[in-house]
Amino acid sequence: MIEITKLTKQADNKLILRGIDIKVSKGETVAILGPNGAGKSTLLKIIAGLIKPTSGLVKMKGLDIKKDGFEIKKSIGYLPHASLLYDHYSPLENLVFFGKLYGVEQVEERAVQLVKEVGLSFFLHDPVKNFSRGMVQRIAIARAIIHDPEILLLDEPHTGLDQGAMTILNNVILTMKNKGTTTLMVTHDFKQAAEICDRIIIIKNGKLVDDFQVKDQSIELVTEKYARQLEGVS
Amino acid sequence: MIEITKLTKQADNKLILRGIDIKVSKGETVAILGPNGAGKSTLLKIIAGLIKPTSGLVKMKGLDIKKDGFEIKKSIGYLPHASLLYDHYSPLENLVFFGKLYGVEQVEERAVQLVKEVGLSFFLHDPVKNFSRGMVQRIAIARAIIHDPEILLLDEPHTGLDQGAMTILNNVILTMKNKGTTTLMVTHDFKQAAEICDRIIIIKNGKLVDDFQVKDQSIELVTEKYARQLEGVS
Amino acid sequence: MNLVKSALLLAKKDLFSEWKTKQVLVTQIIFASLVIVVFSFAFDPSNNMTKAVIPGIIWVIIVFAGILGLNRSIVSEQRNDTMYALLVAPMEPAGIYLGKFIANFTMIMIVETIAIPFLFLLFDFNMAGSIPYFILIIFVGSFGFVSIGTFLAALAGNSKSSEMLLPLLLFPIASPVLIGVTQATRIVLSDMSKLSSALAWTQMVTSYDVIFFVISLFLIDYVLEV
Amino acid sequence: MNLVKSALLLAKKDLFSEWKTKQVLVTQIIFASLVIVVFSFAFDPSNNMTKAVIPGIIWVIIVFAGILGLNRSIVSEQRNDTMYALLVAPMEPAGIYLGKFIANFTMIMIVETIAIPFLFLLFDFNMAGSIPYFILIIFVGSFGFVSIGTFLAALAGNSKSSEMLLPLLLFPIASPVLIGVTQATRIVLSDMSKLSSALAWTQMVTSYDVIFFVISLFLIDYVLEV
Amino acid sequence: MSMNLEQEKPLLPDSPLSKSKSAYLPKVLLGSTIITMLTSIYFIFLYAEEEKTMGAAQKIFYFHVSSAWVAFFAFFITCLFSILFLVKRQRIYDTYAYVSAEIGVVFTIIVLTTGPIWAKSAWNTWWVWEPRLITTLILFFLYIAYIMIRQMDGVWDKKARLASVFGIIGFVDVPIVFFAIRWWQTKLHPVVFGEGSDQSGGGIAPSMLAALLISILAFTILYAYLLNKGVTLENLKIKVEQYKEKLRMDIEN
Ligand code: HEM
Ligand SMILES: Nc1ncnc2c1ncn2[C@@H]1O[C@H](COP(=O)(O)OP(=O)(O)OP(=O)(O)O)[C@@H](O)[C@H]1O
Ligand SMILES: Nc1ncnc2c1ncn2[C@@H]1O[C@H](COP(=O)(O)OP(=O)(O)OP(=O)(O)O)[C@@H](O)[C@H]1O
Ligand SMILES: [Mg+2]
Ligand SMILES: [Mg+2]
Repeated sequence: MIEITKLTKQADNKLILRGIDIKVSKGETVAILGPNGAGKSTLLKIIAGLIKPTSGLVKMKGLDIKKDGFEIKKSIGYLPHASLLYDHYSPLENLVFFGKLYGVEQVEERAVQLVKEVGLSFFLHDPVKNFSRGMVQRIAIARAIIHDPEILLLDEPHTGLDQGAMTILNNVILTMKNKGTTTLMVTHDFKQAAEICDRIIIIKNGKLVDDFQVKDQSIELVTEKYARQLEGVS
Repeated sequence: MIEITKLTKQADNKLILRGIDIKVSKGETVAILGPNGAGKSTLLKIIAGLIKPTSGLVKMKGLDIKKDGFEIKKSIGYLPHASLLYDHYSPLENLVFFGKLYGVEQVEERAVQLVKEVGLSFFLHDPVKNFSRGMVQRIAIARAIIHDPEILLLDEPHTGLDQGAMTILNNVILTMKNKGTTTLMVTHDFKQAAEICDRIIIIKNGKLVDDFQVKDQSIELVTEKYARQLEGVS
Repeated sequence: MNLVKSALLLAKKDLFSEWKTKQVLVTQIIFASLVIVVFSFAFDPSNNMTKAVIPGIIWVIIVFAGILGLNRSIVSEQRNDTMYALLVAPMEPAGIYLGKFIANFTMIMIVETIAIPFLFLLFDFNMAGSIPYFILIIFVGSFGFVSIGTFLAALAGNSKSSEMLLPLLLFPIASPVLIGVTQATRIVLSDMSKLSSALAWTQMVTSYDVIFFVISLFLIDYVLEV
Repeated sequence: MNLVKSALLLAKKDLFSEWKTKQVLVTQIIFASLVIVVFSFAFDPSNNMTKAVIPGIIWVIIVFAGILGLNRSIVSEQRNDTMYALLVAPMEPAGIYLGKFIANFTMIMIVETIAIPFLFLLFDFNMAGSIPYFILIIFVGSFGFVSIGTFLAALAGNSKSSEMLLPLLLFPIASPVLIGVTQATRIVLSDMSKLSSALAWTQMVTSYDVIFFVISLFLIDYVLEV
Repeated sequence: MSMNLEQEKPLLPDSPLSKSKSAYLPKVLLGSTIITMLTSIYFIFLYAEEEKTMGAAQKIFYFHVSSAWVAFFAFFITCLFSILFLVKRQRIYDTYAYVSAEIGVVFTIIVLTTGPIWAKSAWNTWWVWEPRLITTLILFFLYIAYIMIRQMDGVWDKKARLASVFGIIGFVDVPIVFFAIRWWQTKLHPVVFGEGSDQSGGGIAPSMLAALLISILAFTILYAYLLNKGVTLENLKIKVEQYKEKLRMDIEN
C-alpha cells in the first residue's frame, strides 16, 4: 500500500531524514516510535504530500506521489500536531466543509454522526475556538476520517485526550482497520502502540533502526526493543 | 501554601468552574485529573493569575492573589498548553530573557545548565521555531522552572515528550519537591500521576469530585477511583 | 469541472464566514472612510487643486482597504494550519487561488459601491463624465488588483509578518494597473472628449489583468508548496 | 525602579530581535519610500503648488509606516502566547506598555531620520524654515502618535484581526495630534513669520501627548487583563 | 435537577437595577417626551421668529443643535458608566454605556444629515472641510470604533472591559468638537454662544433662544426614554441567554 524507498529530507544543511525504506501493506496498523526530533513528523508530512522529499521515492496504491498526487490525496486522512480546524466555525460547519472538499456524500449526516461518535454532540453548534485542548483534538480526529480514508496518518493522536476519548479513538482505528484501512501512527505512548498496532517501527536520528511485529499486545516487548535501540540517548 | 475557596468562573453564561475548594500544603505534589473540558486548564490559569475568577478567593503563601498579585507572581512557575517561547530566539536567549525578568542571578549559567538538563545542549543556539514538538516542550519546561519557583503549575507537561524526556521531567519535579516546591500538575496520564504525585484531585464538570492520597505509586487505585467518578461519562 | 467546484466551495466558505461576522467588510469600509478623512486634513480639500487628485484618492483607498482584506484572506488560513488542510485535500492549488480570488473580488466590489459615493459626497464632486465607463474601469482595475493581490498575499503568507511584506510586493507589481486605471478614471470623470485615450488605458490594463491572472493560475503551485 | 527596569529589559529584547533580523525596520522604510514614490506620481513634484502638500505627506508616511510597526509589536507576542508569559511574570502591565513604547518610539525615530530626508530630496525641497523647530515638532508628534498607538495596539491585540482593528481605533483618537502637527509642520517649513501659531499648536499637541501617556499608563492594566 | 437550580441561583444574579426600577418610569418618560416634543414643535414653527437671511431653512437649526447636544450628552454618559464599570465590574453599567453610545451614534448621524442639508441651502455645498465638521465626523467614527470593539469575539467581560477603556479615552473628542469653532478661525460654521476666535458670539433672538431651549429639553427627555428602553431590552436579551444556558446545563446533567 505504502512503499517508501531511500527517502531523504534536508532542511538547509541539516539532514532530517537519512534514507528511509518502509513497506506497509494494506490493512496494517503501524506505530512509529522514536525520540524527540527523530524526524517522525517530517516523515508523515512527506507521506501526506505536504512537503516534498529531497530525494527518494514515495509510492502509494502503486502510484507515485510526485505524479499522481491528486489521486492519492483523496485516500489519505492526515492528523498533524495542529488541529486544521477553523476556529470560528462550529464542529458541524468544519466537518461539512471538509467533507464537501473530499466529495463525501450525505455530508451532514456523516458529520453529525462523527461528532456524536467522538462524544461532543452537545457542542455541535459551538465555535471551536472555545473548546478545551482535548475537545479540539476529538474534532480534529473526526476531521481526519470524514472521508473514510484508505490511508490514515496520525501524529500523536492521543495528545490531550482523556481516558474515555482514548478508548473511542482506539475503537475508531480498529474499526477502520477491519474495513481495510492502513494506518501509520506516530506516538510516544507505548501502551497505546502495543494495544492497537500490529507492527512497530522505530526511527532514530532520521534513520529506521527497528521494525518488528507486536504479538499479544505485549508492551514489554516494545519497551525492551525501544530501550535497546535508544541506549545512551537521553 | 495554596488555598482556594468557593472559586467559580463563568464565560458568558457558561459556568466553567462551579465552586471549587482546595487546600494544598507546602511541598505537596498534586495531580489534577478529569475528562476533557472539565475546567482543569481554566483552574490553573486562575491560580497563575492569568485570568480573574468570577467569584471566590485564591490565596497563596497567605497572600490574596487579588491584592498581592505581584508578590505571588514571583514564586509561580507556569507551563500552559502553549510553549510561551519566542520562536526566533534560541533556547539560551529565551531562558536568559525570562530569567532576567524574574530577577534570576547568574542567568546565563543557569540557562545553559537547564538546557543541558533537558538534553538539548546541542541545540543551544538554534532558533526554537525549527524544533520538533517534543523539543519545544522540553525548553518550555526549562522556562517554567528557570527562577526556581516555589509553586509549579504544569498543564499536561508530558505532551509530546519521549520516554527519556519523561524521565527527565519526573526527576526534575521530584528534585524540586525535595527542595520544598509545591506542584499542581494537570495530566491525562495515570501512570505519571501515580508515579510522582502524592495526592490526586479529580475534577468533573467544573466541580471537585474526588481528592485522595496515592500510596505506593499504585496506578490501580487511581484508575479505579477515576472510573468510579466518571461512570457513564464518555 | 473539479477545479471550479472546489474553488466555489472555498469562496462560499469564506464569504459565509464573512456573512456571519461582517467583520472584514465593515472594517474595510470604515478604514476607507478614515483614509478619506486623514487625506482631507493632510491635503486641504477646499483647495481646488485637490479635486484633480480625486481619481488618485479613489485608487488609494481601494488599494489600502483592499490590502487589509487580501492579507486577511490568507492569514485566516494560518491559524491552526488550516492551509495545510486545504493542501492535503484533493484540491489543486489553482483551486485555492481561484476560491480566494472570488471571495476577495466580491468583497472589494461591495466596499467600492459604498466608499466611492461617500467620497464623492465628502469632496463635493460633480460627475462630469460617464458613469457606465467609470464602473467598467473600476471593475477592470479591481479585477487586476485583486488577482495580483491574492497571488502575492499567498506568497507573503509564507512570511511570519505577512501583513508587512504584502504592501512591499504588491505596490510595485500592481503599479501598471494602478497607473493605468488612475489615468482612465481621471479622463472619464472629467473630460469625456479624451475618451479614446481612456479606452486605450483600459485595454492596456485589461490585457495586463488577463496575463497576470493566467500566470498566477500557473505559478500558484510553486507558491503554495510547503 | 522595578517598573522602568523591566520595561527596559522588554524594550531591549524587542530591539535586539529587530537588530538581528532588521525585518520590521526595513519593511517600514521601504514602505515609506514606496508611499513617497506613489505620491510623487500623484502630485507632480515639479509643480510648485505641490510643495504645499509636503507636511501632509510627511505625516501620512509616519502614520502608515508606524501602524505596521505598532501592530507587529503586539502581534509578535501572540505567537506561542508569549504575552501570557509576560503577564504571569512579576512585571506590571505598565511596564509592558512602557517597554513596547520605548521600542516602538526608537524604531519610528529611525524610520523618520531616513524617510524624511529622502522625501525632501525627491521633492527637491528647500527648507525655508527652522530645522530645530521642525525636529521638535516631529519629536512631539511621533511621541503622541506612538504612545497612543502602542496603547491601542494592545487593545486591538485582543481581537483576532488586530491589524484591521488598529487603524479604526487609532486614526480617530490620534487625529488631534495629527491635525496639530501637520499645521505646525506646515508653518515651520515655509512661513516662519507665524511661528507663534506653530508653537501654540505644538503646545496643544504636547499637552495631549502628556495626558494620553498618563492615561495609558493607568488604563493599560485593564487592557492587558486576560 | 431542581436542586441544581437552587445551587446555581446565586451565581447568576438577577440584574439589580431591572427589578428595583419602578415600572412606571418608562411611561412617564414616554409621556413627557411626547408633550415636550409637541411644545417644541409649536415653539419652533409658530413662536420663534424667522431668521432674516436664511428663512425657513433655519428651522433646522433647532434639531441640529439639540441632537448635537444629545449626542454629546450620550457620550458623556458612556464615559461615566465606563469608568463606573471598570471600578465596580457590574454588567449593568456596561449595558448603560453601550446603549448610550448607540443612541449617541444615532444622534450624531442626525447631526451629520441635518448639517449637510442645511449647508446645501446656506453654503451651497453638502460638505466643506472645516474644523467642526471634521471633528464631528471623527466623533462619529470614534463611536463606530467603540461599537466595533463590542462586536469582537470573546466573552462579554473582555469586550466590556476593552470597550470601557475606549469609551473613556474616546470622550476627549467631545470637548474638542465643542471648542473647535472657538479655537480655530472658522470661516463658515457660526458661533452662537460664547466667544469665537475671530468673531464674537453671534447672539440670538430671545424667541429663538426659548425655542432652542425647549427643543433641547425635548431631545434630552427623548434620550432618557430611549436609554431606558434600550437598557431594558438589553437586560432582557441577557436574561434570555442566561435561561438558555441554564436549560442547557440541566439537560447536560
Ligand atoms: C455640514 C455639517 C455640519 C455639522 C457636522 C455640524 C455640526 C455641529 C455640531 C456638532 C454642533 C454642536 C456644537 C455645540 O453644541 O456647540 C453644531 C452647532 C451649530 N451649528 Fe452646525 N454643523 C453642520 C452644518 C451647519 C450649518 C450649515 C450651519 C448654518 C449655517 C450650522 C450652524 C450651527 C449653529 C448656529 C450651531 C450652534 C453654534 C454654537 O454652538 O455656538 N451648522 N453644529
Ligand atoms: N524547517 C526546519 N529547519 C531546520 N530544521 C528543522 C526544520 N523542521 C524540522 N527540523 C528539525 O528536524 C528534526 C525532526 O523534526 P520532527 O518534527 O520531524 O521531529 P519528531 O520526530 O516529530 O519529534 P517529536 O517527537 O518531538 O514530535 C528536528 O531536529 C528539527 O529541529
Ligand atoms: N472563552 C471561553 N468561552 C466559552 N467557553 C469556554 C471558554 N474557555 C473555555 N471554555 C469552556 O470551558 C470548559 C473547560 O475548558 P478547559 O480548557 O479548562 O478544559 P480542560 O479541563 O483543560 O480540558 P482538556 O483536558 O481537554 O485540556 C470547556 O468546555 C470549554 O469549552
Ligand atoms: Mg513530531
Ligand atoms: Mg486543558
